[in-house]
Amino acid sequence: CSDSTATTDAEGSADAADAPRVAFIPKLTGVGFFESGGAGAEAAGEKYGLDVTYVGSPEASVAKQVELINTEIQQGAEAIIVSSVSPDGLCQVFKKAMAQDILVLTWDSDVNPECRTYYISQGTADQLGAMLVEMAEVDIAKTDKVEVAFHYASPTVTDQNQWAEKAKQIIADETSWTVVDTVFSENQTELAVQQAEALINANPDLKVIFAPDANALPGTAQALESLSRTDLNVVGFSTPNVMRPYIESGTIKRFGLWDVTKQGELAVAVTKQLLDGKKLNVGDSFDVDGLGTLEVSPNSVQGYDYEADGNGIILMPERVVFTKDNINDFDF
Amino acid sequence: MTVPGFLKAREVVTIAGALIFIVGVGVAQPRFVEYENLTRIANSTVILALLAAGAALVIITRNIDVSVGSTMALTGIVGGSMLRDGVSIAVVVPVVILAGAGLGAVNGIGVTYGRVPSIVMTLGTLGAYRGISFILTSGHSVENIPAEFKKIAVTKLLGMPVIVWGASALLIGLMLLMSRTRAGRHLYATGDNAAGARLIGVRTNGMVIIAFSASGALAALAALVFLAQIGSVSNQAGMGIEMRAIAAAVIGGVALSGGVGTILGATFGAVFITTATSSLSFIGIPGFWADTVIGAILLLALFADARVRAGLEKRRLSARYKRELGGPPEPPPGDRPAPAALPSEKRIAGGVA
Amino acid sequence: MNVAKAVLRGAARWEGALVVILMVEVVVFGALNPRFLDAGRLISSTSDFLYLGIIALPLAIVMMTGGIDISIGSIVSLSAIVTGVTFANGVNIWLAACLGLLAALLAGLANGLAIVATGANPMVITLGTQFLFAGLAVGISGLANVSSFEGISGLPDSFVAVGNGETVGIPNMVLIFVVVAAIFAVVLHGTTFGRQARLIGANPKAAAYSGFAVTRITICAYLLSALGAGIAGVLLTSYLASARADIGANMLMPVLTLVVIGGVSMFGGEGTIVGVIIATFVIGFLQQGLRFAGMSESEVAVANGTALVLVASLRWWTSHTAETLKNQRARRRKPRTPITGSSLQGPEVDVLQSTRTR
Amino acid sequence: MAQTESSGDSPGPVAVLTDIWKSYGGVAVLKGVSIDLLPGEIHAIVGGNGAGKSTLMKIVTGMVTPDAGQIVIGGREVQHLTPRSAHANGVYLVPQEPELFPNLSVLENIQLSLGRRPPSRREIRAVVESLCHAIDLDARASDLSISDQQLVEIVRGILRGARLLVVDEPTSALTAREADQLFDQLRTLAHGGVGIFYVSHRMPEIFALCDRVTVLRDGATVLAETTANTSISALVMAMVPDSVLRDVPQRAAAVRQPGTLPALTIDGLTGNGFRDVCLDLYPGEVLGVAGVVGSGRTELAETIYGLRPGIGTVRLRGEDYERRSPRRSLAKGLSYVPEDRHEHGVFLLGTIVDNISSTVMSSVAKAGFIDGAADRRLTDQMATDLALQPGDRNRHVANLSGGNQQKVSLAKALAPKPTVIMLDEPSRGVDVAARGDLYRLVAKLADAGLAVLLISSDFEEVVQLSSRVLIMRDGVISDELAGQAITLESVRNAAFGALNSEVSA
Ligand SMILES: Nc1ncnc2c1ncn2[C@@H]1O[C@H](COP(=O)(O)OP(=O)(O)OP(=O)(O)O)[C@@H](O)[C@H]1O
Ligand SMILES: Nc1ncnc2c1ncn2[C@@H]1O[C@H](COP(=O)(O)OP(=O)(O)OP(=O)(O)O)[C@@H](O)[C@H]1O
Ligand SMILES: [Mg+2]
Ligand SMILES: [Mg+2]
Repeated sequence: CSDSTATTDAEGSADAADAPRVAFIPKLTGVGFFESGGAGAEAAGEKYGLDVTYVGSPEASVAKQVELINTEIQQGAEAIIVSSVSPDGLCQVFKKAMAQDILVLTWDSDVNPECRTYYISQGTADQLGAMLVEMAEVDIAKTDKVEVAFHYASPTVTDQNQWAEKAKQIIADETSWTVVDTVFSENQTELAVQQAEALINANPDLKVIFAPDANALPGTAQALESLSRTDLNVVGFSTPNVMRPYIESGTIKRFGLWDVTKQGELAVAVTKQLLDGKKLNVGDSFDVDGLGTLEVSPNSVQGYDYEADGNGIILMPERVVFTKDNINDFDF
Repeated sequence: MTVPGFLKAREVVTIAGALIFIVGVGVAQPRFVEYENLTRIANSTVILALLAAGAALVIITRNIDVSVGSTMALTGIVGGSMLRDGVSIAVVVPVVILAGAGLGAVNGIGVTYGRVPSIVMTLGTLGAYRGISFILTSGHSVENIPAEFKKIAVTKLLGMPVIVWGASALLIGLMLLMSRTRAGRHLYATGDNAAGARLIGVRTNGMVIIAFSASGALAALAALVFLAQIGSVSNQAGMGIEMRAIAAAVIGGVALSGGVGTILGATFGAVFITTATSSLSFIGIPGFWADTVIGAILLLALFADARVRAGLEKRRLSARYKRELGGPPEPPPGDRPAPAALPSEKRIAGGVA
Repeated sequence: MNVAKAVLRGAARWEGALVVILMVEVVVFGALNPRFLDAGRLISSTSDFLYLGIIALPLAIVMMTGGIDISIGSIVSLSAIVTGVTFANGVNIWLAACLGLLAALLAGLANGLAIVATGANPMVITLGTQFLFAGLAVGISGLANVSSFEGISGLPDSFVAVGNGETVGIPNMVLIFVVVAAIFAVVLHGTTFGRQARLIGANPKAAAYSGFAVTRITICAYLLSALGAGIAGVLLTSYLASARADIGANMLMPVLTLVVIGGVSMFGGEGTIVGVIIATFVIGFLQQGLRFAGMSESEVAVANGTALVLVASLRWWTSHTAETLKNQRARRRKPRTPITGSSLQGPEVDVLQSTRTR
Repeated sequence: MAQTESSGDSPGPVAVLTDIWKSYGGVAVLKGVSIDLLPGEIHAIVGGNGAGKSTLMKIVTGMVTPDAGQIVIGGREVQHLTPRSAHANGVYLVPQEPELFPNLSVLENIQLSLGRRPPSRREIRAVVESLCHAIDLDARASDLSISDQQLVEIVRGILRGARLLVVDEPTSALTAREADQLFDQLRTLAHGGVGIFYVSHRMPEIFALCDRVTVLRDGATVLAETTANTSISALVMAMVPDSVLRDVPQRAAAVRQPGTLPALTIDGLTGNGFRDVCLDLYPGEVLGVAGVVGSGRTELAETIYGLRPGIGTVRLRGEDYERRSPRRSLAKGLSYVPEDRHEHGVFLLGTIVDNISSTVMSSVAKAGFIDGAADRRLTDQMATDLALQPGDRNRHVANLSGGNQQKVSLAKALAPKPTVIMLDEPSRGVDVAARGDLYRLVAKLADAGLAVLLISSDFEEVVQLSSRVLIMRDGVISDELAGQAITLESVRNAAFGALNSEVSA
């Protein structure tokens, strides 16, 4: 078995010997969100004549990502696109890569801007934090005195914590809601259900749970179903395929995400342009098949004060709120 | 005083500990001990309890199985895909359980005939099985489990999910098998003293393979429960759960040195761990401190357990010497209990000279 | 001398087989992808797995005493975050690193004390402390007003160079590993502590009867394993130029793999440091080589797991076959006629036996 | 069960082993041994430590697979004998080292081994009592003393209903009385047609019990004869050729200088299993402690050594020794050779070198670093002193024969050059020659001023070596014998006195 894969891969790379090798790396594999991103990237690779490989470890760990990136560097990758587990833990290896003229981009989760060229962003922390609150606001007025809680992967994941922080800030500044608890479920579905159930039972007056994590959201939804609770409002971020049953059963009214498949495509498209020698500077706009015209934003939209040539953030044009009405338009 | 042999003090300590803990949290937050919440805890314990039972079986043979998390994921993915593709439940359930038993048997055969130490064998399959499930699904989760299967998870009997009843019945059955049947005793004998077991004609290799297969089958059952309760399964499922399962078994009195422990103890070990995790929201511990508190609770439990066991051991020893000698060694002179206290079958020289 | 001999003796056994496997790996992977063989690459790539070896070496000592330390990953995190937090609060980075090591040692002491005090199985105790230390690492970063999710960066270049730099063309990581490995090899094979630690694992009761300071030695073993984890924590902080509270998560299984493939028995009493050192390279290069052969991560996982099992099985079967062959040869040799057996050393026998009657 | 069927009709041999070869690590330990066993026969196998007796017996019972050779059991040639198929053929081994299940009760241990319809508690108790020994059937096996464990093994063997029973050194842990009862049981079995292989180092019992004897030396048969046609000296000559048979000098009570400090003084010591023990042990003296199994002698020694708590005074050369621990005992020159060598005596996973220097780590090390040369020197020295089987000193002790393991255990205790040594059943499983070595060593050490506390259930040994004998019974010292008063008769009477007094009372 290993033999056959080795040979087919060897043939593949022989075919694409002249196609530049591009590594597309998720935080961790085996989660629908990242797999979809990877699928988008690989599809775009075929379209643009790049040899895109989606590689990642099943565990979200900085050390593992560094090892993978090193292996890619040594195998002669020309571009590396990473969803980083840590904002600065990858800087060393990225600097090493850039010193060898390898193109370094980030997607989904960024690193410090001086360590990469462009970040393909699904939205800034402000946008996504606000989006969480907005999704809840549809049913719960800002002035209602209600209890809310957060549920996501762990106190150490960077992006989810940033969104949650922003959301909590907005809640504190603009609403009468009180955050009663924040629980974590370590990327484990069964733990997510368990934690959500405990959270709900421990706080009988809870009205909203924010679950900005691809595991925590379905887990919380499942908890609602097992406890037969319909009076709770759960919002968060996850992929439509996982959430479809909960939307269809009405357990959950809406949740958000962006089209991660397109995010993968976009990252590869940008890479293609850069590999072809095109320069992209802040304020430049460019066209991407299927995504329309995009603009390079300054790093400051994400709160950084680092600016340089050939460095910036490319924001996905839209984020989607999935509801019963539109969920069947998506398949990822 | 005939100790039933397989129900010894250690399980009692765990069971008492788990109950005391539940009552303690209940005092702090009465909502915790409401029937509805307790059934919920029971429901979330099922997966861990099944895995802990498997871990116990394997550990009793003086082996260890760290691959159960991956076995659960792989069998879950196989079962989930079949269900999603419309295969009937009556087919899927036995197929998945057999698959689990098969994956476990691979471990068992490697350990016995392959002569691979169990920790190495199962570390290997820990990686390999998860790798296979990634390859099978190319990394994607299996979703859209038919509602009729998920319905199993919400069906209740006397307010308790049927899954809990089913798992309890299964575990009790397993317990009886272990304590009442020859095969069960041979399993204990294998772990207690493999050479001695072989000497008296126990098929030790067979016993080890059976234990691993059972562990695999239980992991597959856990996967089915997972599918029913959660309705989807990702390749991440069960990652790291093996250590919790082993911990549950060991907290429940299963000795890693083999030959000691019961399914009952392991089950209550699982109850304890789930309860500890679930209680944090009730006693107002922020999630940020969850790991710290769970670690502290675990350690406290272990310290308490050690104290209780040391006390029991001391009592046992002194009782023993009392019987041997017709008098306790301490305090030294003076108080000699009546020789009548001696069991009749004891030494020829009953009285103290 | 003593150590050298232990090393030599080791080479004739499992350790020798590991070396053979290592060479086979280099040849096979080199043939599949010549890039793999690039010497500079081969050496520099070791930085990505040597830190695991640094944790595995002292863990091997713990496992030889018949114990285990599940909490090493959390100790890695703890030492990293203590280093980072103290640095962020204005402490000199080198002093901060020492404090990180100190935190690791304290964790090890807690492990050791808890294990001897309760007499409970080390696996469950350290499972408890695994949660505790991981939680503390997160807690410390939170308490010190460093957001636990962003990590601490801005470490001085001199410190970052420790993990990333080179000395005389050899990566520092390799040099550090060599030093640490040498120290632990001497500790295990050349000191009374090391031998007593191994013998405690072989038979704890006999150790007590032989007057070993079992408690002290056990605690020391856990201190050492914590020290190894602490060093790895500081080193990783330097290598990644970032201190994170979750840096050691998921490290247990890879480290455990090194120890057991290195030939250390899970029940204690058997194993060598040399074995673990070689195993570090065997496993490290195996995974890299598989990737170089074009396998995806999941295929690597399958191949790695299969290789692990096959290698371990071969370990027994080869020695068994060798033994059988040797024994076949022994049979063909004619028995030496005048037999001078074991008990014939003292040619005088008392006639006591003949006087015994019942 | 099985024995009754096979008794009458089949006159053929129970087992025939032809040209059996077995090597370990390329060294042949059995070199073409042939042996047979007739129904109803008790066939003794004797030989020095490491001669291959146990290995041969393990081959008969399928525990060890021979490299070559033919095994015929009950007239049928068997290939690939496993313990399981051996059982099916009615073959059962009572092993040299007990192989009980430590976490099961005695009853469970016995019943478990006896297949589908195990004998009832009553039947088991009857056999146990017929062996003249009371064992608590509900005790956990790990709590039994080694002799009790051995008895449990024997009970299993007797109840097994085998057609071929192998008993490997069953009496090494038993006292005379239990041994006699065992012999009766074995004779009864033999009458029923069971063939018995009987391995022992005790010559007299071979002549009392066995019909035939085979002597193994260095893995080969050197003598096979009916016991009627041979003698002890002939056997010993066969086992140990060219040996000069020499007596160990009977030790006279040491002439004690007035005012000599006792090396060890025990005053009113009470602990687990014994009470109020007082004794003085002088340099150069061998103080025997005799008693029946379970009289508390091991506990006494372990308490003195610091392994168990006790109340009372222990003095070493006049100095109070409080807060006792093995570590401190060794430092103060007090050594102990435990009775259970596998459990407490040696590190089976360690090498010979590891073992011997384990009690004197500091003296073979400089500043914590082991000095390899000193380490080897010590090992070689001890190995020569104790006539340890020659060969690689880096062998694992697990691979040594039982007797040689005992020597390693002794070497461990002697390595720190103690002034007081407590020997607990020191010659258990030790062969004739080695036993001679051991006795002379004890005598020599005592002459050189070592104080020896000799705990032994082998009364001959006690009589032979001791200058003074204490009799321990039910945890108290009941008698003291000295000088000419020490005879086999007197020791035995004193030890079993309790029985007599109770009967008469
Ligand atoms: N598993 C083993 N591995 C290597 N060598 C072994 C093993 N078992 C036994 N031997 C060796 O085989 C030889 C015969 O051992 P065996 O136990 O049969 O002796 P024995 O005659 O029973 O001696 P004793 O009277 O001391 O019990 C010894 O030299 C011993 O060291
Ligand atoms: N750890 C223990 N726990 C409970 N009982 C024990 C323990 N150790 C010994 N005993 C029991 O105490 C009694 C005394 O045994 P011990 O072996 O000390 O006697 P002894 O005089 O040395 O006789 P021998 O050594 O010949 O068996 C035995 O019945 C034994 O089973
Ligand atoms: Mg023997
Ligand atoms: Mg004794």
